[in-house]
Amino acid sequence: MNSTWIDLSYLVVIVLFIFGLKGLTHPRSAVRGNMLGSLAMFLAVVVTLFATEQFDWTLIVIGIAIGTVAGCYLAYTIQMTAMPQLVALFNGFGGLASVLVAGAYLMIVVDDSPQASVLIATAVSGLIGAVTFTGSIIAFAKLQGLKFIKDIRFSGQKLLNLGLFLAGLFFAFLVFKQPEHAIFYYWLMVAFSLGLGIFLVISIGGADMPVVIALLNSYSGLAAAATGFVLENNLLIVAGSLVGASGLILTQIMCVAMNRSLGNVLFGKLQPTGGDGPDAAVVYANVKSTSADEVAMMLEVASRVVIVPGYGMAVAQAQHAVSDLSDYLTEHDVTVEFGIHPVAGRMPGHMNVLLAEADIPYEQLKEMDIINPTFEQTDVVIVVGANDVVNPDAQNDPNSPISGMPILEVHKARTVVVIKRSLSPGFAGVPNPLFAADNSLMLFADGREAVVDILAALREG
Amino acid sequence: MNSTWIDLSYLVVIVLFIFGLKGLTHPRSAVRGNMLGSLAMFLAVVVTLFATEQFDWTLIVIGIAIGTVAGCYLAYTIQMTAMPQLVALFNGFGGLASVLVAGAYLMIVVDDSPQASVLIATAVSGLIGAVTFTGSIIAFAKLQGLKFIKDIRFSGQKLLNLGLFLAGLFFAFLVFKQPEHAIFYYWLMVAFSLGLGIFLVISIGGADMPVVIALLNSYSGLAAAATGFVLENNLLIVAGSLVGASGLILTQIMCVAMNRSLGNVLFGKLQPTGGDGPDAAVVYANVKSTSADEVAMMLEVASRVVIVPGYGMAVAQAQHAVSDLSDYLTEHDVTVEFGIHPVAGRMPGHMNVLLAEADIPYEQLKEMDIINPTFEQTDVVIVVGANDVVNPDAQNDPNSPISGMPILEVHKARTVVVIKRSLSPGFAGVPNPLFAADNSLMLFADGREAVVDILAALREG
Amino acid sequence: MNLSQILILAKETQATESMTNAAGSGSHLILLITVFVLAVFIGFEIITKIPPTLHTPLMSGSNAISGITLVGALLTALAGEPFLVRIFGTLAIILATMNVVGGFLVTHRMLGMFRKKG
Amino acid sequence: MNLSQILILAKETQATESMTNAAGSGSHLILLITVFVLAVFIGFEIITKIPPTLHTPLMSGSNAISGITLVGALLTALAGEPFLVRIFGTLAIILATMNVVGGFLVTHRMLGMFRKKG
Ligand SMILES: NC(=O)c1ccc[n+]([C@@H]2O[C@H](COP(=O)([O-])OP(=O)(O)OC[C@H]3O[C@@H](n4cnc5c(N)ncnc54)[C@H](OP(=O)(O)O)[C@@H]3O)[C@@H](O)[C@H]2O)c1
Ligand SMILES: NC(=O)c1ccc[n+]([C@@H]2O[C@H](COP(=O)([O-])OP(=O)(O)OC[C@H]3O[C@@H](n4cnc5c(N)ncnc54)[C@H](OP(=O)(O)O)[C@@H]3O)[C@@H](O)[C@H]2O)c1
Repeated sequence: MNSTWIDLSYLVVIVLFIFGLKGLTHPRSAVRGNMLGSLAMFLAVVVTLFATEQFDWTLIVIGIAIGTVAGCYLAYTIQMTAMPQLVALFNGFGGLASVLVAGAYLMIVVDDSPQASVLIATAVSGLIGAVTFTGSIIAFAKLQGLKFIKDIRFSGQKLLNLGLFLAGLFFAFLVFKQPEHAIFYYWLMVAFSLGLGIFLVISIGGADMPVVIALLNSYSGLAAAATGFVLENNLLIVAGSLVGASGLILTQIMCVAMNRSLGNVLFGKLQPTGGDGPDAAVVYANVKSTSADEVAMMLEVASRVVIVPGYGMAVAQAQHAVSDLSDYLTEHDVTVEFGIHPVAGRMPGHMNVLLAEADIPYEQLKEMDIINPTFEQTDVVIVVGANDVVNPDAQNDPNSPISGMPILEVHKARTVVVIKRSLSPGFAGVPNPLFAADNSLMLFADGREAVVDILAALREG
Repeated sequence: MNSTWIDLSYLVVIVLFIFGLKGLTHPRSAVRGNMLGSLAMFLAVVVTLFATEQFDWTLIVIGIAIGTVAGCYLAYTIQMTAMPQLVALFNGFGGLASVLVAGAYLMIVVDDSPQASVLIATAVSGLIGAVTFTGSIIAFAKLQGLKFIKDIRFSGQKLLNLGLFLAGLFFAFLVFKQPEHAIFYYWLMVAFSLGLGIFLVISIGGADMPVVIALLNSYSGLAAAATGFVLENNLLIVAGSLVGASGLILTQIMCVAMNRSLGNVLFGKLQPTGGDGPDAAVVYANVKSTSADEVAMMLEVASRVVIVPGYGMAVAQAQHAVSDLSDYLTEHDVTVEFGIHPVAGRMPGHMNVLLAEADIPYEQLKEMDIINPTFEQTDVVIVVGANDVVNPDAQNDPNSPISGMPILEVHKARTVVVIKRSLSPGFAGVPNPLFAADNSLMLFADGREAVVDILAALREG
Repeated sequence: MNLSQILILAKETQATESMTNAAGSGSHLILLITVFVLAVFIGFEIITKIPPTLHTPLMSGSNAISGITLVGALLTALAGEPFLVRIFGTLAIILATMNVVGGFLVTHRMLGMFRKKG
Repeated sequence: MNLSQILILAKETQATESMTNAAGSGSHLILLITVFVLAVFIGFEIITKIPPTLHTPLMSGSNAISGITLVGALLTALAGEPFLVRIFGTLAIILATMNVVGGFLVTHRMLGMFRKKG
C-alpha cells in the first residue's frame, strides 16, 4: 500500500475519532459517537496491517484474537457497579502496551544512532506507561476489594516516591545521554517507574480511586501520544492527546465537586473521625428511626417526593426497586424527581448510569443546582444510601473535612427518610448531623430490601 | 536566530491566537482576547524579522510604517455604522496580499523545480486571494453606497461566472502542469479570478452584503492558509484556518436567521414586491398614525415597555436618544427591555454593538427566544426602524419571500408604536401587515428625532 | 522532500537561504508538537461540553481510544526481526486489543442503557 | 532528520523498511494537512461558543488574524533579490499591515463600548 494512502487514511481516522468524541457530547448521539470511535480504530488497524505486503501474520492474528476474546469476555460479564475497576484494568493494559512498544522500538533503532527526540520520546513513553500500569493495577485491586491490598501508609512514603521518581528520571536521562546502553537503562527506568506507580497509588483511600483512575486514564493517553512521537505517527499523537485532555478534565471536575485539590487527593489524608471533628456519639444523640410501613404512610399523603441516591444504592443494587417505587408513586399522582449529586457514588455520572439501567426517564433526573431550590416545597425526601453528599456540615461547619463541598440540601425538605444499614459514616468518614435532625427519620436496612418493603407496604395499604 | 527557536516562537503565537479567540467567547474576556491576538501578531512579526541577520530593512520598515498609519487612520475615523464596509475593505487588502505573496514566491522558487504540492498551494492561494480582493472591494463600494456601483444583473451572468471560474481553474492547473511557464499562467489565472470576484458580488443586493462579507472573510482566511502551504509554515496554516472556520460559521448563522440557503443568497433573487406577494395598497388600507405626544401619554401609564431596534436605528444614529428614553422610563418605574433579533440591522450583532455604544446595560438586551413569550404581558412596544424582523407574514403567509424567518412577535403586545419615515419596505422588499394591525400606531419620522420628541413630551407632561 | 530540501538546491542565492531560516515548521518534530498542542485544545473544547450524565461512558470510551497504542504495537510487531521484539510486539498487541475491544464494548453496553428509555 | 531518513540508514533489514512504509506522517505535507484539519476543528468548536452579541467584533477580529499573511509577506520581501519580488513583497506588507493594525484596533474600539457599562 502506498505510503501517501496510509497517511491519508490515518488522517481520516483522526477525523473520525474527533467526531466520535463530539458525538459523546449529547445522549442522543452518544451511541453513534462510540461506534464512530470503534470504526475509526478498526480502520486504523486494517490500514496498518495492509501497509506491509508480505509478512508472517501468525503472531499478529493470534495476538488480536486473544485480545478480542478477552476484551469481549470482560466487557460482557462485568457488573455495572464494577465499572470503575474495569476501566482501571483496561487502562493498565494500555500503559503496559506502551512500555512494550517503546522498548521494542528501542531495540530496532538503537544501532542506527537514533535522534535525540526519538530517544526522549521513548523514555517518556516507557516512564508514563509503567506508572500507568502498576498504578492502575493497584487501583483495580483496591476497588475490587482484594484482601491483600490495604491502604498502606508509612512514614517516609513521600520521600520514597520522590526517590523512585528521580531515579526513573535519571535513567530516562541516561537513555538519551548514552544511547549505546539505551536498552539497559530503559528497562532500569521502567523498573523504577513500576515501583513508583505502586507506591503512589497504594496510600490513596479506596474512595478516591475514581479520581486516580481518571488521572491514570489521562496518563495512558499521554503515554500513547509519546509513543506517537517515538514512531513519528500523528494518529497516535492526536488520539493520545485527546484522551490525555479528557482524563485531566474529568479529574478536575471530580476534584471541584469534592472541593479538594488534586494534591490533597493524591498526597493528603482526610482527617480521621473524632480528631478535631464533632464526636459521633454527641451528634447522633437524638436519632429517630422508622419503619417501612410508616414511610409508606407518609408517601401516601405526599404530593412531591425527591429520591436522592448515593453509593449505597449501587452497593445494594437497589436501582430497579427504586424505579418500581418511583413508577408506583407517579401512577398515584405524586411528583417524583431524582436529585443527582455530581460525585454521588464512586464515578462521575455513576448514579445516572445506574438509574438509566433501571429505565428511569431522563427528565426525572435533576442536577444539584436545579433541584436544590425545590427542597423547601418537597414533602418527603428519600435518601437511598447517600451520606456525604447530603451532609449539611459541608455548609455549616467550616472545620469539617468536607467543608465547602456543594451538597444536596435535603435538610430543607419537610421530612427526610434516610435508608442505610447503620450510622456508620460514608467515604469522608465524618458524622452526618442530618441523621439527627428534627425532620429526619432513619430506616436502618439494606437499600434494596428497604425500598422493596416500602413498596409492599404501599401496595397493601 | 536559530531555526528551532523560530519554530517554537511560532508555536507560541499559534497558542496565543487560539487563546485570543477563546477570549472572544465572553464579553468579559473579549478585550483581553483581542489584545492577546494582537500581541501574538506582533510577536510573529518580530520573530520573523529577527530570523534574518543581515538584510536591507528599508523597504520593510517603510511598508510596515505606511500600513500602520493607514490602518490606524481608518480604524479611528470610521463611524460605527460603517463597520461592515471597513471589514470588507480590510478583507480585500488581505486577499490581495495573498495574491502578491504567492506570486512573488513563485518567482523565487520557479527555477528550482518546486514540488507539485507547493505549486498547487500557490495557485490556490492566488485564486482565492484574487476573488476575495475584488469581491470585497465591490462589497465595500456597495455598502458605501458609491454611485457607480449598482446591482448589475444581466442574463447569462451565471454562465459568465462559471466561465471565469473554469478559466481560473484551468490556468491554475497549467501552473502546476507546466512549471516552466508557471509565472505567466499564474498571473493569467489571477486576472480571471479578479473578474470572477467582481461578477460574483456585483449582482447581490446591498442588504445581503453582510453574508457576503462573512463568506469573503472565510475566503481570506483560506487564502492565508494556502499561503501557509506554499511556505510550509504552520503558523499561517493555523491562523488562516481559524479565520476560515469563523467566517463559515458566521455565514451559516446569518443564513439560518434569515431562513435562506447560502446558494439563495449568492445566486437567487428575492421575489420583487407585487409579484405574487400581497399588494401594499391593500395591506396598508387601515394604517393609523400617531404623534410623539400621544406616545408619551401611553408610556406614562405603561408598566412594561419593550424597545425593538432595527436597521433604521443605525441609519438615524438614534441609539443615544433611545438610551436616554430608556433611562427616563426606568427612573419612572417602567420596566424597559430591548428585543434583539439576530439579523436586525446589517451585521450579526449589529444592534448589540450600537446599544452598547450608547451605554445600555447588557442585562436589558434580550435575545429573540427570551423576549418572545413576554410580549403578551407588554403594554407598549416601540419599534425603532425595524421592519422585516417584526413582519408577522413570516409566520402567517407561506408564500411570503421571508416565510419561515423567525421574528420578534411584537404584534402580540397591547400596543405597538412603529417609528419609521414612511411605509416603504425594508430589506426584503415586502409589505408589513403589522403596520395596519388594530393595535399598531405609526409614528412617521426620522428615528432619532421621533425618540427625542417623545422624551421631550414625557419631560413636559 | 520539504522546503529545506528544495531550498538546498537553490543555495546559490543568499536570499532563499534566509528564507529557509525563517520559514517555520522546517523540522518534522515541531510539526508533530504542533499537532499535539492542537489536539489537546480540541480535547479540552469538546470534553468540557460533555454533560455529567455521560461522564462514565466518556471515561471508558476515551480509555478505549487510548488503546490506539495498538497501532504502534502492530508497527513494531511487523517491523521486528529480533525474537524479543516480536514477543514484546505480540504481547503489546494482546494488551492493547483488550483495551480497545473491551473499552468500546463496555461503553456501548452502558450507552445502551441510556437509550432504552428513549 | 526524520524517521524516513533514519531508516534509510537501516535499510539493510527488510523489517525496518516495512516500518517506514507504515509509520504514518512520513511526509511533511500530510503533517501540514493534519495541522490544517485540526485547526479547522478548533475554529469550529470555539466560534460556535461565541454569543451573538460578540459576532461583529468576532468578524473584525478574525479578519485581523487573517492578516497573518503579513508574515508570509515579510518572508518574501526578506528573501527576494529580483526587483519585482521586492516590490510585490513591500506592497503585500503595506496591505497586510493595514489589515492587521486596522482590524485589531477597530475591534478594540468596538469592544471598548461593551466594557464601558461594566
Ligand atoms: N462520584 C465520584 O466521582 C466520586 C469520586 C471520588 C470520591 N467520591 C466520594 O464518594 C462520596 C459519595 O457520596 P455518597 O453520599 O454517594 O456516598 P457515601 O458518602 O460514601 O455514603 C454511602 C453510604 O451508603 C451506605 N450503604 C452502603 N451499603 C449500603 C447498602 N447495601 N444499603 C444501604 N446503604 C448502604 C453506607 O452506610 P451504611 O454502611 O450505614 O449502610 C454509606 O454511609 C463523596 O464523599 C464523594 O466525594 C465520589
Ligand atoms: N443583521 C444581519 O446580519 C443581516 C445580514 C443580511 C441581511 N439582513 C437583513 O436585513 C434585515 C434587517 O431587518 P430590520 O428590521 O433591522 O431592517 P429592515 O427590514 O431593513 O428595515 C429597516 C427599516 O428602517 C427604516 N429606516 C431607514 N432609515 C430610517 C431612519 N433614518 N429613521 C427611521 N427609520 C428608518 C426603513 O423604513 P423607512 O425608509 O420608511 O424609514 C426600513 O423599513 C432583515 O431582512 C435581514 O434579513 C441582516
